[in-house]
Amino acid sequence: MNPVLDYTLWLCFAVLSVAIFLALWRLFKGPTLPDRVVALELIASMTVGLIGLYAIRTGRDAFIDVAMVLALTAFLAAIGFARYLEKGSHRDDH
Amino acid sequence: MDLEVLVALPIIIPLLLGALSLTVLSNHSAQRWLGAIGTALLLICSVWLLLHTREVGIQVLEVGSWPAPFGIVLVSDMLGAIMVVLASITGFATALYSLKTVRKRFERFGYYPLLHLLLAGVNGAFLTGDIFNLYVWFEVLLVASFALLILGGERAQMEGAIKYVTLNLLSSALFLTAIGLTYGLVGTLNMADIAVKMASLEDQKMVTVIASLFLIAFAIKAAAFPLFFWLPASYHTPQVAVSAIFAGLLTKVGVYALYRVFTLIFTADTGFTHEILLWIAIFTMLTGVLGAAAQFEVRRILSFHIISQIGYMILGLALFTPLALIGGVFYIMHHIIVKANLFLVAGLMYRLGGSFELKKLGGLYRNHPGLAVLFLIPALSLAGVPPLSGFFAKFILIKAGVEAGAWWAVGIALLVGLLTLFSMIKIWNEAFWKASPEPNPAVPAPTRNALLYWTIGLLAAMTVCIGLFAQPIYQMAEMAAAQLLNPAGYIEAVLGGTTP
Amino acid sequence: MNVLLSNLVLALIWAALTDTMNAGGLVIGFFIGYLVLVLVFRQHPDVRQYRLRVPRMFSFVVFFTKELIMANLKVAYDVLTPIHLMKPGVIAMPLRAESDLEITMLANAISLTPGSLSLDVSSDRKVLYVHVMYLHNEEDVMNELKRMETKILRVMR
Amino acid sequence: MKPRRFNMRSLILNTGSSLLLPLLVLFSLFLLLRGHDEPGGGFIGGLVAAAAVALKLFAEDYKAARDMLRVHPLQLVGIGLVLAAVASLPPLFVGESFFTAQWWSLDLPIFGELKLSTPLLFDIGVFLGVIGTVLTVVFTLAEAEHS
Amino acid sequence: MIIDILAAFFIAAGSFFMLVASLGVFRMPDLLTRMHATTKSGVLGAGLIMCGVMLFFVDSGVTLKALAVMAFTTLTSPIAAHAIGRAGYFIGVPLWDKTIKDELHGRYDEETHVLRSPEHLQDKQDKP
Amino acid sequence: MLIAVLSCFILACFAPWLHRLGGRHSGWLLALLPASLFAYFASMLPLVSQGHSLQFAYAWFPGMGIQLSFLVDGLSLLFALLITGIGFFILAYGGRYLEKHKDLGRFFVFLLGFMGSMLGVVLSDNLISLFVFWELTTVTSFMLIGFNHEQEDARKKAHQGLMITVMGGLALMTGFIMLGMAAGSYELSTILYSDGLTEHALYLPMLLLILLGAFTKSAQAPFHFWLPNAMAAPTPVSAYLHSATMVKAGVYLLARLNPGLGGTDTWLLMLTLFGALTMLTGIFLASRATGVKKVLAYSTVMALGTLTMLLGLGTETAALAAVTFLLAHALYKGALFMVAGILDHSAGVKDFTQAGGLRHSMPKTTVVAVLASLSLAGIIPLFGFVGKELLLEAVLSASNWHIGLTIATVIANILVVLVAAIVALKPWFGAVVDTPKKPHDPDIALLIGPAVLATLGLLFGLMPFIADKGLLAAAAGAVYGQPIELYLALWHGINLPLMLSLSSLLLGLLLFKVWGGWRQLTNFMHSAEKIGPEVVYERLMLGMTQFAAWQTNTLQNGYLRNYLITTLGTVIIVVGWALLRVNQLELNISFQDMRVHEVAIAVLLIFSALIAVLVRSFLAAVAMLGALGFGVALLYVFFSAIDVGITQVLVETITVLLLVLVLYRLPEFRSLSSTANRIRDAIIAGMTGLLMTILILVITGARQLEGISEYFLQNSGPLGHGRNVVNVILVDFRALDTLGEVFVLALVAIGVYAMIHLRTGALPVTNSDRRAAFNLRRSQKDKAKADAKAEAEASAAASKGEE
Amino acid sequence: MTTLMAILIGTFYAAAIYMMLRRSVVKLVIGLILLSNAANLLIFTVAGMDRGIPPLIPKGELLIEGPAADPLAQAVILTSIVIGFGVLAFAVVLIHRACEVVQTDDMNEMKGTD
Ligand code: NA
Ligand code: NA
Repeated sequence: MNPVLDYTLWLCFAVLSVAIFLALWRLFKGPTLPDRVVALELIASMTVGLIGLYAIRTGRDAFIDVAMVLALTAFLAAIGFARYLEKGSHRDDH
Repeated sequence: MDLEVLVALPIIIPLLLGALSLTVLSNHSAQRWLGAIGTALLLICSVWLLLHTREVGIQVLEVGSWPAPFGIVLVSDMLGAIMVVLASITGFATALYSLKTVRKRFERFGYYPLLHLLLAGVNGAFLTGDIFNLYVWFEVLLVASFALLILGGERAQMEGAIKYVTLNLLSSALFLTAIGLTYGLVGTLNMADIAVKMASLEDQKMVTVIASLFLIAFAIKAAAFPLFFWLPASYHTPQVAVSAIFAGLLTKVGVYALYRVFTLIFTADTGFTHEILLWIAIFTMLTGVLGAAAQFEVRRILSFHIISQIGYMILGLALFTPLALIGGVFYIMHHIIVKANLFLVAGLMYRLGGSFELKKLGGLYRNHPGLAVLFLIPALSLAGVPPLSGFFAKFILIKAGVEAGAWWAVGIALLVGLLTLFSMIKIWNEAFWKASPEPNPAVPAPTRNALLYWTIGLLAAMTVCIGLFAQPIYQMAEMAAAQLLNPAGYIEAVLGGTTP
Repeated sequence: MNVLLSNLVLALIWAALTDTMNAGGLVIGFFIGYLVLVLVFRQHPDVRQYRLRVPRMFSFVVFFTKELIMANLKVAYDVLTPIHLMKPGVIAMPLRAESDLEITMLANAISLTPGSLSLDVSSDRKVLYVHVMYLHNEEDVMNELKRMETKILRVMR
Repeated sequence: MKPRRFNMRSLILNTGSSLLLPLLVLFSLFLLLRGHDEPGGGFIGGLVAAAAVALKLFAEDYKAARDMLRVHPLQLVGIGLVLAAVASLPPLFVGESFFTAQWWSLDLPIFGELKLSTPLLFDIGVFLGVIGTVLTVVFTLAEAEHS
Repeated sequence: MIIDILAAFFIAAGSFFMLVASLGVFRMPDLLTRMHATTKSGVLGAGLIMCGVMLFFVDSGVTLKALAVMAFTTLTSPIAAHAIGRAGYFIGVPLWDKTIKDELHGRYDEETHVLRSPEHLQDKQDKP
Repeated sequence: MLIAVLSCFILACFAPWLHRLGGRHSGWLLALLPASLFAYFASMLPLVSQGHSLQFAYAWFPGMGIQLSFLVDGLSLLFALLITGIGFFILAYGGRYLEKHKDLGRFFVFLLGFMGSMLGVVLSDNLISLFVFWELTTVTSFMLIGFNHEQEDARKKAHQGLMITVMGGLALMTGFIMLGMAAGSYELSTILYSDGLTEHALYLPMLLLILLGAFTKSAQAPFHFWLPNAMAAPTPVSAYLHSATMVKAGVYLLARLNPGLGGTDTWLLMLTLFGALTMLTGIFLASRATGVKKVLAYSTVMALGTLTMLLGLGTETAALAAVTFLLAHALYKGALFMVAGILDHSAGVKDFTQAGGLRHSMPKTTVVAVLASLSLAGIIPLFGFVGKELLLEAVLSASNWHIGLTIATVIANILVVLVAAIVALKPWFGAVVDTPKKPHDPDIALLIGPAVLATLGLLFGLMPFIADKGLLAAAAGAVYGQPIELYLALWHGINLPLMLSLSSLLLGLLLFKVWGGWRQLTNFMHSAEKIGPEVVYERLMLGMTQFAAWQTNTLQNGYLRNYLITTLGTVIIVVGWALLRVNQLELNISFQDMRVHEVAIAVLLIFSALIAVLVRSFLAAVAMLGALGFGVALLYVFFSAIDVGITQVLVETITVLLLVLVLYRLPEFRSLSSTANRIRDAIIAGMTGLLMTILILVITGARQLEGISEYFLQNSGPLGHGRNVVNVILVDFRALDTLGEVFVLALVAIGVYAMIHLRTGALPVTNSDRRAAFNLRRSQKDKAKADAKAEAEASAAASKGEE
Repeated sequence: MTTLMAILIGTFYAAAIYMMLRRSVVKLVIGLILLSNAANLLIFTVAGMDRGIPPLIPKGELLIEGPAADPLAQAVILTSIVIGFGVLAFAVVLIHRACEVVQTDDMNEMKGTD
């Protein structure tokens, strides 16, 4: 593998790892449910990204399939939470 | 067609019946026909399988034609075949009993499919030769039991179900963990193959670690001390027919699994594992029977007795002598029929007496002598009164205990026998002998109980027959025990003598 | 829509005929199918509309990608710098888009482009409420949004 | 602060979901059929399909989702079960062991050789079973909201 | 070689935007501003990385899959954002105190679930 | 022979119908069976009295060495004749006595059942089949004691008798098992003549267990109390079971086993000690009692003690004395009990103090009663005299402790005379006392039994050789273990036994004169009863139920987390213990082979898990679970599990959907546990986690073998026709797993559907109502808590202020 | 990596059990989810973890060249995920119903049946 790509990959993994932690912090911190959901959606996106990176790192395109499913279905959680807010009206930050 | 397929029939039949019943959910008569005829068919096939196995020896079916350690095998040895027959008997009796007792709304909400699939799960567990497949069948029967348990949706059912579900899921998780560790250690899932590979390991004590995890996982399923809490918390809450099949079968699957793995796989370090089993057996017998002594509701008394009886079965395994295993298998055979029957009797007592509470019951002996007789037979059998089935079961175990010099176990087993009688007589005195507390029981006397009487009578007749004609039953138990003590035979049958 | 479907079928047939049932084959098939449709059924009113729609779609994708990147750079700047430059606010954007699909596409596009996030459509479907991050000059923002609307409507109609 | 109430009905969400719905269904079939060779299979496909119907439910309402499915999900479960169980039986008629895979090759004019097999039938059973189960749970819960 | 470096560039850019998105969600003052960061940067980041994937593999199947990923995120992300942002707004998640304008405020009727449009726009539009 | 025994059971099954058929005379009808059986057994007399024994064997359960084998020798024939003979009279008597009782049909069932069981006990050659019949006598006896089951007392007494005898029975079974092991057979005919039993290692335990069984059945002190209590049964039952037959089953067993197990010091000690003790206890209590059946019952206890003592002595004389005494006792006690029944039936008298001068109104009964009582007192020329003389002779010639035993026997004899005098004189002679019913002599059915038995007592006394030549010698021989040389005689001349006998007669009569005084004098017994064995039994039972309740409340306390803690504690202890035993515990720890993204995700997961635990909002926890699910999926992907990763993603998403569907109807997170509980739980959880970590580290380090997975990689393409090996495994190699899995899902669907739709009981109608109910409940509780807190604070402040 | 995974799984088990020991049934559900994940990851870890070699046969071939990750473990985990999911779905509905019927989520008030 091209060393530039190799180092970039390493860097990207590191960057995304940091990014996920930031999102996780928001997920933990809230303060409201929509904030958490936004963070969750972002984590899903970053998971897609990580899988892309991993596919490149291993040279196996089959991993993209996971990203595909994730990209198409992960938003459902957000819809679900939105519906929760509709029915339940817990905003979660009391 | 090759007779090999017989091994699969006890699973396929209830699976298909379950699937078919589910597709005709709103057709009550179809449901009932499928229930009664289907379980009868299952019973016939199971008996056929048992006879065939007795005749020919261990039967192995390679599912999907994939050779043994790789694909899943179904294995019918004597123990497995006996258990399948017992499950089918219980299933048949329950189905008959259900015809008249299960309300239409329950039928519409899947009572019969659940019953069939429960039987499929139970039979699958008894027949599979693969440890992960065993897990799968455990889950099938577990979820079926969850669903049956809450059918009706009453508060007590919900409360009981939460405990039942949680503790059983913990057990499943431990089981899965143990499977994972086993796979990690030997890289295979076929039980015969696991046995071979485990035996070839240098450090058998490592194997024991995994064994102890299996032990706990199965002991929870079997409701052994100190892991039985889920059972008394829930068993008295569902429909009586459901309680009956639970009482007869579910814990016995745990016992079966203990028998299977602790005779086939984990036999190298019996000083540790079977010693633990022995103490589990002792305390299970004792705490169960004391629990029953403290209860005043018929189903609760019976539920606690399940636990104490499990102790006897585990005792057979723990002593690990040929006679003890014979006794254990004999005990299982006797117990499943008797225990299921007692719950069915309790149901009829409820119909006729209007309550499960001993305080509110009474006068049954005077008014329903037939029921009295049908109660006494399984009750006295449970307590080990000769010449009923329970006597010989206990007798063999006690003899095995005496031979093995397990004095504590023998002493406790005897004491527990006495206390079992104590509880049964408590029911008898209160529900049957005592005059009815109310001059006119509030419940309108339900008519058309004939089928229920017949069902109970059928099981009672079996109890009597096992006692009066103990020899053929003993011979089967003896064969089963001989096979259990000779894991090489099982391995040979499964792997065909060649290890990969 | 029917035309798009025909085009897709043509692409499939092409891929099958040439035994290139993969992405490349399909793209080529689609392109060839487009040409065939446009050339052969020139007179058909639907096709006439369709003829324009494909190039517009491409141009929209390019425009949109550009907008997306610009949006991100802007946000990135604000995120990375210690002081927030934002002046957020919710504005009501009058809608020209009429059909469900148009409104939805517009709203989605707005959500993905610079500093705007669509919140909801009024029940009379006349107004799209948009959360805007840099509401320094409402007029500019509104124009920007309307430009987007125009582009989308050109593709859709 | 007293929580406010609002309604899920949104034009954007409705339209968006009806755009995504065929996509999800198509994708689920794709996952089902390729499962034997590429990542996917009955279970994964079934979950995606169920997610599609769930999306309909969430974006519109219970009735819309129920109408879209037409059959009761429990019936779907039943059919799935029967298919999965029946897929194990054909080998018995040709004297092979229970569950032995049977493969039939069909020559079709356009699609070329079509490989039909009991594993595929089985996977379809799984697919239907999964859809049925997830939807039974989801619908039941949604229905309970109204009662 | 060149393609690999190009791919490296794309994934680096993608990762950068991802980081931006998460920094946004981490730092931004209120729900809606945070959503600006995630919706756009999430889609872009994933898209860029997928471009990198396309370039790296140079294979039609992979390209199709990567395009699918991009299309899926582009479709789903704004819908999710809409659902959650709308819900958040309506249940009264507080806006940043420096928010300068809120034309939506007070136009939603909790009982009838009708969202009115601003009166001046109503008039303007009603003119035939 | 088998038919002889089983015929009773078969007839028992049909008794209710026959009863309806026979009407008033059904007792006579049914009595035909014991009559013909008596004849059948009597036909064996000639052979058996010549010292032969007959054996019959039927296969039953050869696997465990159990067969239905029967042995007819002197001893068993004696018993068989008693059982069928007295049984004949009892059936006739009972049919009349309970004529008006609505459960008479059931009475016949149990009585016939009992008869069969008892025949089985005395005839069985196989120890286990003997035990089977033994237990059947217990059960039938239970049913008969509780015959008047609507009275609580009857139920209680029946329960008591059952518990005591079954306890003994279980001990007996164990003893039999040991005996069988020691002798290598369960056949008495083999065991009794096998050598070395008494030297066997198991001799002592087996002996003690068998004695426990025999003693409880035969009501030896300290288990004697159940027998008088068993008098709750109808009088015919008492006459039959509790005097003539069943209680003698224990004695029979001792007699039977004497040749095999007897003769040792332990045997001698145990039997004579307990026998003498029982003898004295029984007669002492009898002399104080006033209830007709009580007096007779206690004197039965005395007789059983005497018999046991004699069997303990083990001499030739003792053996002969035992069988003689046994026969005599059966005759007079059977008669007396039936007389007691007549007293009750015809005069309503249940207590000796209620009656007097009945000889005028009931002359025939009086004759019978006096005759039987004289035999009881051992007065010449009745058969009781013969037995008593032999008894004294045997005691005097005992090898050990003969002085003590003699004194005990003489004391017992004095009191027996007293008791006999009470029975023979008190109700019949003296001033006429008004009785509850108008007294009259009963009809033939009631009178014939006692009359015949009492007459036999006289006949055998006058001509002891009838009994002797016929049977008693053979029976004594069976007890002694070899043919016996002695013979019975009414008159042995004037010797020490006669002197003792005479003096005890005089003293007894003297005592009768001052009976009231005697009862006053022995009043201390009354308080002694409070610490007697019956009280001990009651306490034990109460203690058991209390302990049971305590244990159950402690273990099965309803708290799920306690159940979980117990379960997990077991896991930690057992698995931890197993781990500690591993010879070389090597943990596969290495931080070498890690990638940055893997570490990041793993750490992220650890954080997510911890946060999900700590977070205060349910929704936050659910969202956290979503993130955790993505992280886990990533781990699967990072380590090559694509299908698993996809599945994980989907499952996680749908799980979140399900959770949010039910969430809004669930209450928010609350902190319910105390800090101490949290710490405890954290320790349990932490230890379990640590255990799992260690297990993984140990196992991953220990794998040495090739697994089977290579097979799937090799064959998936060629044989499975699929390139996704995981899928091929799922739908082909291990399709059965997947099938089960689909069924699990289907079951979940049914269960969920039923759970929600099949509702019973009234529930709040709307969601808002339900929520309101939740909130109300919660706020009330919170308020109560707050109030309590405020109150506590206020009181604390107040107490501070006071200082 | 095994070591880290072991720690991770241990944490999962611990977190799951801690949650299951709480009095709120709602937390019980979260515990069950964690427990299921923990068990699956455990199988995954002890079966041996290989990077980047999914058990997929390349197109047009019959065999995988070179090593591949353990497909059996993956299949087993997949099955167990599905079963775990099903059981969990049931548990979720059960707990919802229980809360509804008992009118509280406090396990301490659900002990009427013992
Ligand atoms: Na699957
Ligand atoms: Na699981």
